[in-house]
Amino acid sequence: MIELGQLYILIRYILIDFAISMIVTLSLNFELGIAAIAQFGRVLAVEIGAYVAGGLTGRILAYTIPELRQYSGAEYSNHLINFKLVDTINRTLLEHNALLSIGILILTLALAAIIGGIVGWLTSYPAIRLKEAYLGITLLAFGDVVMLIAQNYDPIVGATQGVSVPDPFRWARPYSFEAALIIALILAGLTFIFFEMLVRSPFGRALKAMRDDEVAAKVYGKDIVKLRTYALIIGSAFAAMAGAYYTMYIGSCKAFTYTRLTWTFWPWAFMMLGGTGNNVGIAVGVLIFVIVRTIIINYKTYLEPFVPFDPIWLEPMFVGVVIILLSVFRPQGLIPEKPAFTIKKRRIRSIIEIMRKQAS
Amino acid sequence: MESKLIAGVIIALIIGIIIGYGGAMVAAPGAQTVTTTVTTGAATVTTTVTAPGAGGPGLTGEVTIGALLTLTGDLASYGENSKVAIEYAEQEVNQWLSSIGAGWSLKVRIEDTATDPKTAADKIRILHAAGIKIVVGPMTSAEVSEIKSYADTNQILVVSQSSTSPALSIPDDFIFRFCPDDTIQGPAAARILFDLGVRYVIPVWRGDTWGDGVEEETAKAFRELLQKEGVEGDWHEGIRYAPGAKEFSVEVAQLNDYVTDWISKYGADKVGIYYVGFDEASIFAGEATKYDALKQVVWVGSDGTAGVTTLVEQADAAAFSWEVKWLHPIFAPTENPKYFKLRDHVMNVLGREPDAYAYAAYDAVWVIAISLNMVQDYDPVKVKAVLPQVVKTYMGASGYFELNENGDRAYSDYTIMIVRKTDGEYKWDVAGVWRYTTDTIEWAEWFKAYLP
Amino acid sequence: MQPKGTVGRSEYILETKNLVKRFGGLVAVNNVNIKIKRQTVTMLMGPNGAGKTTFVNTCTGVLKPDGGRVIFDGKDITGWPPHKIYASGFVRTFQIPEPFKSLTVLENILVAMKNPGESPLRAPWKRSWVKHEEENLKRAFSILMRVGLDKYWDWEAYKLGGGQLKMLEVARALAVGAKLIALDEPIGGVDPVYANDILSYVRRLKDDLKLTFLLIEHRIDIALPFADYVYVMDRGKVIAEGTPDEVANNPKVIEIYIG
Amino acid sequence: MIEPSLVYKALAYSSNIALMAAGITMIYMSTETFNFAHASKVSWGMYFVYTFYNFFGGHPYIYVPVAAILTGLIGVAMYLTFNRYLLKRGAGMITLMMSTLGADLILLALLNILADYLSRVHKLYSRQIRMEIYDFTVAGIPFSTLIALIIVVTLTASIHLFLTKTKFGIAMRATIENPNLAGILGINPELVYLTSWFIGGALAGLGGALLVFIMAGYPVIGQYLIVTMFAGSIVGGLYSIYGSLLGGFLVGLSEYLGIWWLSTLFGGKMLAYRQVIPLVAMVVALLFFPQGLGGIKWGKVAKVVRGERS
Repeated sequence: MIELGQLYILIRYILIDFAISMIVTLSLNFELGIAAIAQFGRVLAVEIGAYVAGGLTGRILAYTIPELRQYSGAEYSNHLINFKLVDTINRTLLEHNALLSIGILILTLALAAIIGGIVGWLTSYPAIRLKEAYLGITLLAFGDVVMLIAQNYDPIVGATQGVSVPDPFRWARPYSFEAALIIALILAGLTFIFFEMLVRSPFGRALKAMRDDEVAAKVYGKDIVKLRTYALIIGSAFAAMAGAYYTMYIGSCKAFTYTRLTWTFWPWAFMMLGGTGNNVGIAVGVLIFVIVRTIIINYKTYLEPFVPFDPIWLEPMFVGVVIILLSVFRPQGLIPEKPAFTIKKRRIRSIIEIMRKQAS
Repeated sequence: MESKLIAGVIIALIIGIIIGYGGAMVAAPGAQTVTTTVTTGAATVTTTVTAPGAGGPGLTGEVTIGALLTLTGDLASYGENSKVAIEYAEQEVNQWLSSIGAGWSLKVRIEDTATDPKTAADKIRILHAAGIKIVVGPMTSAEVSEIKSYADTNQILVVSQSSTSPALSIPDDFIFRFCPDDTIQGPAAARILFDLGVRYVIPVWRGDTWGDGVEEETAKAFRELLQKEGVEGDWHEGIRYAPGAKEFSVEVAQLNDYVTDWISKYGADKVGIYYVGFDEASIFAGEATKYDALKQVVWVGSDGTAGVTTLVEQADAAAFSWEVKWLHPIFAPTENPKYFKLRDHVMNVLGREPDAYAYAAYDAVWVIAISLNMVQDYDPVKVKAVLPQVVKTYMGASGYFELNENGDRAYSDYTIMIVRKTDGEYKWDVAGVWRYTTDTIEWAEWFKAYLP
Repeated sequence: MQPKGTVGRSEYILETKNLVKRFGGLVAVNNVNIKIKRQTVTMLMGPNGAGKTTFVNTCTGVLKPDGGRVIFDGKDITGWPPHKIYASGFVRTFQIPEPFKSLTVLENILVAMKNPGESPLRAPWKRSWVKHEEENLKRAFSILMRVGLDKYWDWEAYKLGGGQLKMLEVARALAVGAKLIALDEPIGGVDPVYANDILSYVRRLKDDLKLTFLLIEHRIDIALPFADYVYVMDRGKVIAEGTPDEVANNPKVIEIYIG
Repeated sequence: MIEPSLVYKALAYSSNIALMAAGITMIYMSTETFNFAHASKVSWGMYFVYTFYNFFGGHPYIYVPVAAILTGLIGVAMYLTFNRYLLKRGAGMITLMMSTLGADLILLALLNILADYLSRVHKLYSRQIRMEIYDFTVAGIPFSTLIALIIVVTLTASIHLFLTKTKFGIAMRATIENPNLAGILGINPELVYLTSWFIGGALAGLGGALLVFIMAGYPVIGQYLIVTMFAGSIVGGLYSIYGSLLGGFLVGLSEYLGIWWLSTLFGGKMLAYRQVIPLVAMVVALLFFPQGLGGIKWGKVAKVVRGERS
């Protein structure tokens, strides 16, 4: 018999995982699939967003409360102060004030997007100068360096101890998880629509032109430097938002949670599975991966007694096999990219018909 | 065509999940029980508590609780010990339940967190999704703080056997900790250093949540101790190494510099090294054997290195440990028949002695089971309400203990462990005990010969 | 550094002064001086390896010149990046077609046209650019009809055949609305009848839209009649220039083509 | 003052990183594949030595060549199972790179399964393997340092001889420089690719097998070291085996001596930043010398230096 309550919790979990992974993967796809930037440092923007939520929002809130103002500097991220401080903020400020909570949520996301965008802009320096693999490795190194620094230098987000994050969903108790989920889904939906709009605009078309043929794009008036920079800024801004949102929903921010495996390589795998360059494909890829992962984690207990190892290793094995099979047999992914028109195809047809009639 | 195929795949996956969740969980009516008598091994416990509210509907069938253990990753050996202890406790609890005709049995579902906070956060959601609302673990403070928000929001009762960060001492949350936090380990280590004549300490620690915390607490305690006793002394800024490091030539060379410098200033008898790390201690020791200065000073470790297998198994590390009389304090499970029973069991299964936290993990399962049986309802809120009472009257493998207002083990004595050479063989032994109430050390008879 | 200021409007739309491009020891373009009059079809001919394509690449910013100047429409554009040269009204085609493979035929044309929606700030607001886009669409489609690619407008470019790609290449350049269009062997590999069609279309456009063309060719038999003025290059140097008749009778030219 | 034991470790470590970096460059030069799976191959090299020693005894050093050959075969398997098809299809650099990441995940999973098996069935302490205890000294110098240095030197010499004196070596160089030309010369490029995958893999395994005598191994150690290896390869310029040997050696040495220097200057808390050094070295190298050490015009540098002095 199926216990509905459990299924509901499971689906809730799958959906929020899906929503956050989708934002990250869509941003990756925009940079890699559309603009052909070898983004092997997706984790960089994600972790920056997370550090904004973990290190900045709380400080701003602490600053607004006179009794807490003294803690809004470097001491804020001292774990002995922080855990209790954030608890106080949550209880006194956010728990009973839905409007303020949502305001804080929006403020954090906006800050994350802005700072993420700035980081994207900074990474455009190597992105313009280096070729594919070199760039990929450089961006990968950036992500690792930032993580290592945040992990060891505590005024950022409390180094290894981490910090608590003001909880913008507490007002909705006991439905705070639902609130977090619904907002995540809305956010993912908006991200999807936004990237679809970009892809279906002259801007997106210019990026694709650059991806297909850089020299021809230059000759036809595309400023490659600017296009790359824009793509990096936009992609990084969204990835940073996803990082900030993840941190707020988890309620705690630790530098070393943001590893290249989880936040760069996993999204890559999602993207490859779904179909590089295709936002719909991305959504499908992420959904399949999240579900399969959940199944492996859940069925592993049944397998445990029969094998002399932890069946959890089947998960990386599965992802590895999928990546290789895809790259050999279906490099375009499950749902390959299709032409995306700026104007609806029907409208184009009608314009064409009129023109053909006039000509004949 | 294609999109239909993909839709089909997704639907199949969702159906898979639904079927996977088919056989779980229980909740059926029953009566209210307020008095429980537990008899296992040599200890008998009688508890009388009034369960909150109207009492539960009663438990039947198989009741599942979760356990989040570090079966892989840096703390894998601790995780394994806890796993064996938990499974042993599960077995005993079920014997007890059937002997009293309780009508329900306990099942512990064990998940691996890979010593990784993100995995822990994922896993508690998975457990929650499987209807599990009471969890033993996670083991590290990093993991506990990562899941805390979720546990509090969703009212999942968490009993950690080994999270010791003082930052998590927060009253009235859903986190209980059956081990004392580092505010107690700090004074213990400081006292050991002080009593061995050390006034100048150079710390070496693992730069992670736990290492940073322990070092900070011990530094604080040691400085306070110096002030209280009114003597000169200092705590060096020390060496903080990366948690992933597996090779320490630079670290040890640097340490040697510091030590040589302080020996020349203060004399070898006043200088000590305070080491906070996990099983990489054996690599560190292997490197340290190359330096004579490092053998002249006192070495004190922490609970992370107490009882670590590699320190006795690897010849160079073991020899070094014995040569410098490296002492490792660890929270002391009071020795009692249950303690020995569990120890023998783990020795049988894993071929090594369990760490202190394994006893706490064992106790966590028992306390949860007793509490569940008392409230007769799989309701974390009710279990949370009676749990501190149950603890007070429960005689566990780690001895009698109490919880403080933060839901943590209120205090504890600390066993001081050492790698001892007897008949040419290296084995873990006890060099003494630090008493919490008096802040004094009772050295073992055999060890007194080696005291300065 | 030369100032990028205006040099002054003249009857020539493009003028190169002692243009030099070297590849290591090889001088691919050696002190080339070429002048292109407004509203003419100027032809640049020469055998393979004469340096014609390198010359165009150097003029349009794909390659950086090692010496000399390029004056376009009164502006010194020497060493400008390609997209700025495009913006000032000078485009070129590629000898080996370089289509945007995953874009449709129609989009290949549209992408070459200017549109305010290319700014990322305006891109999400469709209303701010859709009118412009529809205008572009009409223009693009009329060009596709002219070059006979209108049937394939919604095909991705990689699905086209070689000759069709060649046409797409020309159509894309024509769509830009540039002042000067350099066509790098537009009829290479195209059958003579079709080639005549293309070239006469080019001439018509010159008159209708007041455009200027630089035609790079080595097939003089077909192309020569369509040119107003001809330059001949060999081994990096201009060896002859004049009207088609003059050039056709120039012994040096005959030598390199026959001898 | 720098202790001799630190110097020995630094030399051994740098030499092993040089070997691994050369392996990355080898595969990249021939097949344009940035091999992420190098990470797990290094770990496998370590575990081969450990496992064979525990099962068959003897001295652990005798299993080093075995480990190298086996990881070389892993490389061959990777080439044959997917890299070959991707190359034939003309897949882009990113696809090639991603596919090796897939292989890395599989190898990592298998290695963890091996470690689980060793600890559960054979009760070995398999998540921290330490072979340093079996190391010995020759004339006061640790064998681990000696052998690593000897191998790097002989490798440099033998690669030079192999590529300039043997028929296959010359063919290999020709293929790497110009695959089309190789076809004309009657060389089978596939054999060349296969060989470089084997040598590349063997170098990773060799580096790992020797490294386990100076530092403890655990299943994800390769992922921890991979950035250092990449750094070595990139600093070396990616298109020169000698460059990568030199680059790897320099990056490894800078990690040791750099962190030693930093911790002497700023205190022991700097030691936790150890991993940052190779990363920074690589980023700096890429941004200022995109061609790596192999691509720097040394004549110009000399001129600049002289110019500044005068």
